[in-house]
Amino acid sequence: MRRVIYRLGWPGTIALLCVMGFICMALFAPWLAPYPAQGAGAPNVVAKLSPPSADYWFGTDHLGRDVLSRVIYATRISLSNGILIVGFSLLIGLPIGLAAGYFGGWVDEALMRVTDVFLAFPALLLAVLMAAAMGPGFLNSVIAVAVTWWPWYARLARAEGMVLRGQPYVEAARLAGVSHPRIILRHILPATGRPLTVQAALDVGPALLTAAALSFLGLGVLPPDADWGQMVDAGRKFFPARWWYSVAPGLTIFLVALSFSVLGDALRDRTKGPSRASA
Amino acid sequence: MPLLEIRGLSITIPTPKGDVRAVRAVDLSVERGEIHGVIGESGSGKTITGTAMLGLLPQGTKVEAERFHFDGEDLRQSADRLRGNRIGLISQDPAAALNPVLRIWRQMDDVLRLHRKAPRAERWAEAVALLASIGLNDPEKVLRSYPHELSGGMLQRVVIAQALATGADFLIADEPTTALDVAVAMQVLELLRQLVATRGLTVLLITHDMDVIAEVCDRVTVLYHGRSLENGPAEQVLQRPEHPYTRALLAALPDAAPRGERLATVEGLFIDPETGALLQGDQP
Amino acid sequence: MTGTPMLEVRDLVIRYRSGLFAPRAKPAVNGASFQLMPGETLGIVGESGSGKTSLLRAILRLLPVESGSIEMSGQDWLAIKGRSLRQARQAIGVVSQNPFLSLSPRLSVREILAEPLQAAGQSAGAALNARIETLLGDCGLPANFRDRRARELSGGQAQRVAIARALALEPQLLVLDEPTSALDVSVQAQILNLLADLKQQRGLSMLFVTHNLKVVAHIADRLMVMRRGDVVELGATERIVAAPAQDYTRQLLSFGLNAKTHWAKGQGVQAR
Amino acid sequence: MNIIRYILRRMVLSAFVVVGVTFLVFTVAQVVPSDPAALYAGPRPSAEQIAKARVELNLDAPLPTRFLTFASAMATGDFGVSYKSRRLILEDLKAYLPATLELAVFSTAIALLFGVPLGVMAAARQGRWFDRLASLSAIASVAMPTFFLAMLLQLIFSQWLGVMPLSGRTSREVGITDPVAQVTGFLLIDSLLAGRPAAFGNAMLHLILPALTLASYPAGVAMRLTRSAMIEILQRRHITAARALGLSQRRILFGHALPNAMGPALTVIGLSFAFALTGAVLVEIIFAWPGLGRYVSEAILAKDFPVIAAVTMVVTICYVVMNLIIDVAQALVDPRVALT
Repeated sequence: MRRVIYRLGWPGTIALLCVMGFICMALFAPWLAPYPAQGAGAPNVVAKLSPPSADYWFGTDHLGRDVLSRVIYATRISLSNGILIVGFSLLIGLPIGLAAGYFGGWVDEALMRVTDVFLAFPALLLAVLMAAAMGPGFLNSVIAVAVTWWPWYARLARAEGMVLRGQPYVEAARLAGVSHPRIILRHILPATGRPLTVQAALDVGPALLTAAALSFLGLGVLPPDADWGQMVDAGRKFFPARWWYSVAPGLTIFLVALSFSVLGDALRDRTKGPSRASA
Repeated sequence: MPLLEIRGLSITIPTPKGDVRAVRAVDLSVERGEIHGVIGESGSGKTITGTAMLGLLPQGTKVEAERFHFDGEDLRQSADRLRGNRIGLISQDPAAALNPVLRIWRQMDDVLRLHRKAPRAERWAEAVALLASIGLNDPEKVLRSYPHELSGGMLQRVVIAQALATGADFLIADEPTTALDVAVAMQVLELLRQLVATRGLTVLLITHDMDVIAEVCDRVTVLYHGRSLENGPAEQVLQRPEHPYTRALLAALPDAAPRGERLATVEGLFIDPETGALLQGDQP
Repeated sequence: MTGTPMLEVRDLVIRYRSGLFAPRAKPAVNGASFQLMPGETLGIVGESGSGKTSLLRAILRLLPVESGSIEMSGQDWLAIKGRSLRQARQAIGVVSQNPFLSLSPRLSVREILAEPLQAAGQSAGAALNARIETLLGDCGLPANFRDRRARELSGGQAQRVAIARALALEPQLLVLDEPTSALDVSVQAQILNLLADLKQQRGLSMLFVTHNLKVVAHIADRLMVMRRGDVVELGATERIVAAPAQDYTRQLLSFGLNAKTHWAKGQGVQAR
Repeated sequence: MNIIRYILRRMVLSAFVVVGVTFLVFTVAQVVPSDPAALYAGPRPSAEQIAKARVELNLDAPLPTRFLTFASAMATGDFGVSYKSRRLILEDLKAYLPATLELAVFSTAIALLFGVPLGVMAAARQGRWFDRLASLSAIASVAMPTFFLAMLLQLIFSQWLGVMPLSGRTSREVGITDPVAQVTGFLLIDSLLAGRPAAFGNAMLHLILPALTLASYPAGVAMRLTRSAMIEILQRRHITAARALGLSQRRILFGHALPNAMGPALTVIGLSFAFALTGAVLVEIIFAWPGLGRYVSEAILAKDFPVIAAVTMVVTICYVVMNLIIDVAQALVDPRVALT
């Protein structure tokens, strides 16, 4: 523990604890939620839109469900949304970027022109178009965001691949007769894969933000499932008079994204890895 | 009284992994109007000694010395004031020492404006004259150029001109020719020699290269692992070195032995970092 | 030294590809020709922009050639492609400038030395380990260095490992690209001595590329001086050192400490 | 000379990108949805109506032909007819684009005005309390969901404090007392042209909350990018050289380091602008701002693909042009860029 605090500093350590806390919340939702049935979607019409109280800490929604329980259950969907987006993106972006950077020449030219097209869109707009075309739903929204997300990893991986290809030790391996696949596996992938994976893990925060925006537009999960973005949207009809409905999930998104960002900064300060600035 | 007088200099730099004693015991005495060489291999502390004179070491660095004086003033207090007025720096890679996105004129003018409240046209004329005086043809074109449009030798001249524009009479030249080709290096060294003769400059020339010392230095101090081992007139140190390390270093030069013969190496000879004593055997 | 040359380069021209809308570039190497006999060391000397590095990279087939020919032991070297090129290249050992960049920071010395051996089809095991220890010994390093990583080595030690790797597949030709430029003078002397020993023991042919004429003059049988893509001087080391035909070469020789004592007495820069 | 070559190259690349963008939008809008004809034909269409729609939409033609038709239509500004309103999309765009651009330009300006100077100051005081505080605010503004921030600001400033209008682009009363003729579509400009300061003030007041919301995220990004760029630059050797020449801290910071940070700062303009254009989708719904964002969000609910496709095309092309300008500006600021 002391070593973690030393390495990450206090803000980083707190952020790490928060991230771990949210993961636990997702895993143990049925045990943590005060009203598990309502969390899962069962209506409770006797307590429609009650303000925060001892019984309902964050109030209730338009079907009388405990907002706290709903938020805890929504952690499952929102977190896995972020993780899947980043995972898919890495799966597409890393090989494309590495191939472009390592082989260079026309391979690079072809792959990067395709990547450029995806990067030419303001990210959220392409996601909206994709999600609208495929229709709402959990997996569709993941795919829609991943489509706008992977080019960033391709760019990063390409830059790394280009640097590494020119490294004398990689050239030495090539001159010693080591084959391309083996060089990529042994020299290129370990050098790029690891920092990029760390980067991606930290991008779960921003990815989740984007996914929440889609949900807010009605392009995410469908009721009775809920994620945070959709809850904020649902609460908007009763806003600002019944503000609690939207505020609890909204603040939760903020906290999760903040934790990931602070943790990312703490790690980056230590490792000086690639930085990503986009949305 | 020497212009620069350093006795028992010790520098400790804090790093995340603990303090590093980069300089342990350096004595250095530079007379007015000479080119004084400081020679040492990597880790000898030569560059850090130079940086300390400019007061540009990282914060928290401990500089201790019996004497650390420039023209009678303690550098520990007055380095910030002397730098840019009397002490100038010429660093290894002129391309890195100039701002890549500003034209040369902007970078010359920054210095000129600091020292003289003259109208722009006068400053321009002064910059032109200064560049011409150190052997740059077409100084107006140089002033209008970006650094990447000039060659290494031209850039190094610009850096020297900047230092002269501050009015400095003491230049710290840290490996001023290492990044340059031989012909250009010779020109730059020749220029330094001229400036010493015509403008009464004093130059502290920090280098790893015995050839550079042999070309221009009047006197030389040999550094090793943060200690000064010997000093004296360049001729004497190069021809009749007293310290065994200096002797070994000279014998290791590739042209010290005829072709095909083995070169002497410094193997089996090292200096105890704590005491400074010369020892035989394997380095621990 | 008669028979088939180890390496023969004829009228080699190398030009970098210029981009869209860019004017055609000047050639980096403008018609270089030379021979390297078995057991011979040729020093290629040039400063920045001389084309020495391009020439070297073309010989290693890392750069395309515009025209001219390269023959390796009498075979057309430029005609070899793909997998056979990968195998053929194993007959050349390469040592580059900065040992810390040319050794993977992630691998141990053992893994670094095993890489070319395994690429040539040797399987891991006792024989491989024994071979690695021999290589280390040949380059003046104790066997227990095999478990170290590059960052735990000094500059000289790291360069010795790089030389050991270059020798792993028993090449006939050793290509040295500024092998001592990143090292201190005292370490440079050690590496030059090691190279001299290897040359004597193994009868290696060497191409020694550097900007420092004095370094290579110490070890090379013949010298080739390049400037702005052209070969300006080519001949026996003694001949060039004693009586350089070009002012440029004279300038390179006349600089520094021993210029005034050993060679070309009195022809230095303005005597002080 | 280099710079002209550089601009030409960027333009060719941008043209490639526009073709690619058109292709992608075509694919997503016309190929992915299960049956555009059914959507086009209106609610509960008969088989006959659908068949008619297929012909009208040219859906039976081979894909390459359809793409070419689509691309040439886009190129001439013929975005077709909205499935829902049956109005010409081009007319709608003309009506809504200025409102969104007004918001985007305003919020980008706010983002840069706050983000860049804060980044410079934080870098100059690296590790001190000012830096920590500024960095924390920046990170918070980056982590805040735009739509939620919009609602919070409404809650605090309109509902609780009552100092700001809740939504809309102008108040209805002002529309009656001080009518403004539409000339440019930019209300701030039009109200000045019409000589109606009351209308201008009212429009400004309505603009503040949405613009602040949209500026929050890019301001945070701008601050962080500028800060890290400046920190890196301040460690370069030419900065040490400038110090050795005796230049003042101020001069070094603003005269020497900041020009080097112009590259990253220009990048931020592009990012901010892109964010403002897309964030508008979220913010315009909440603030009932009559712009492209609200237009497209209504189209999403109605599965009105021609509208979504048209807005995506127009906004993306704005963005591509913006990036082209930034690339060229970068080459002008740092002449080495054009050499690569």
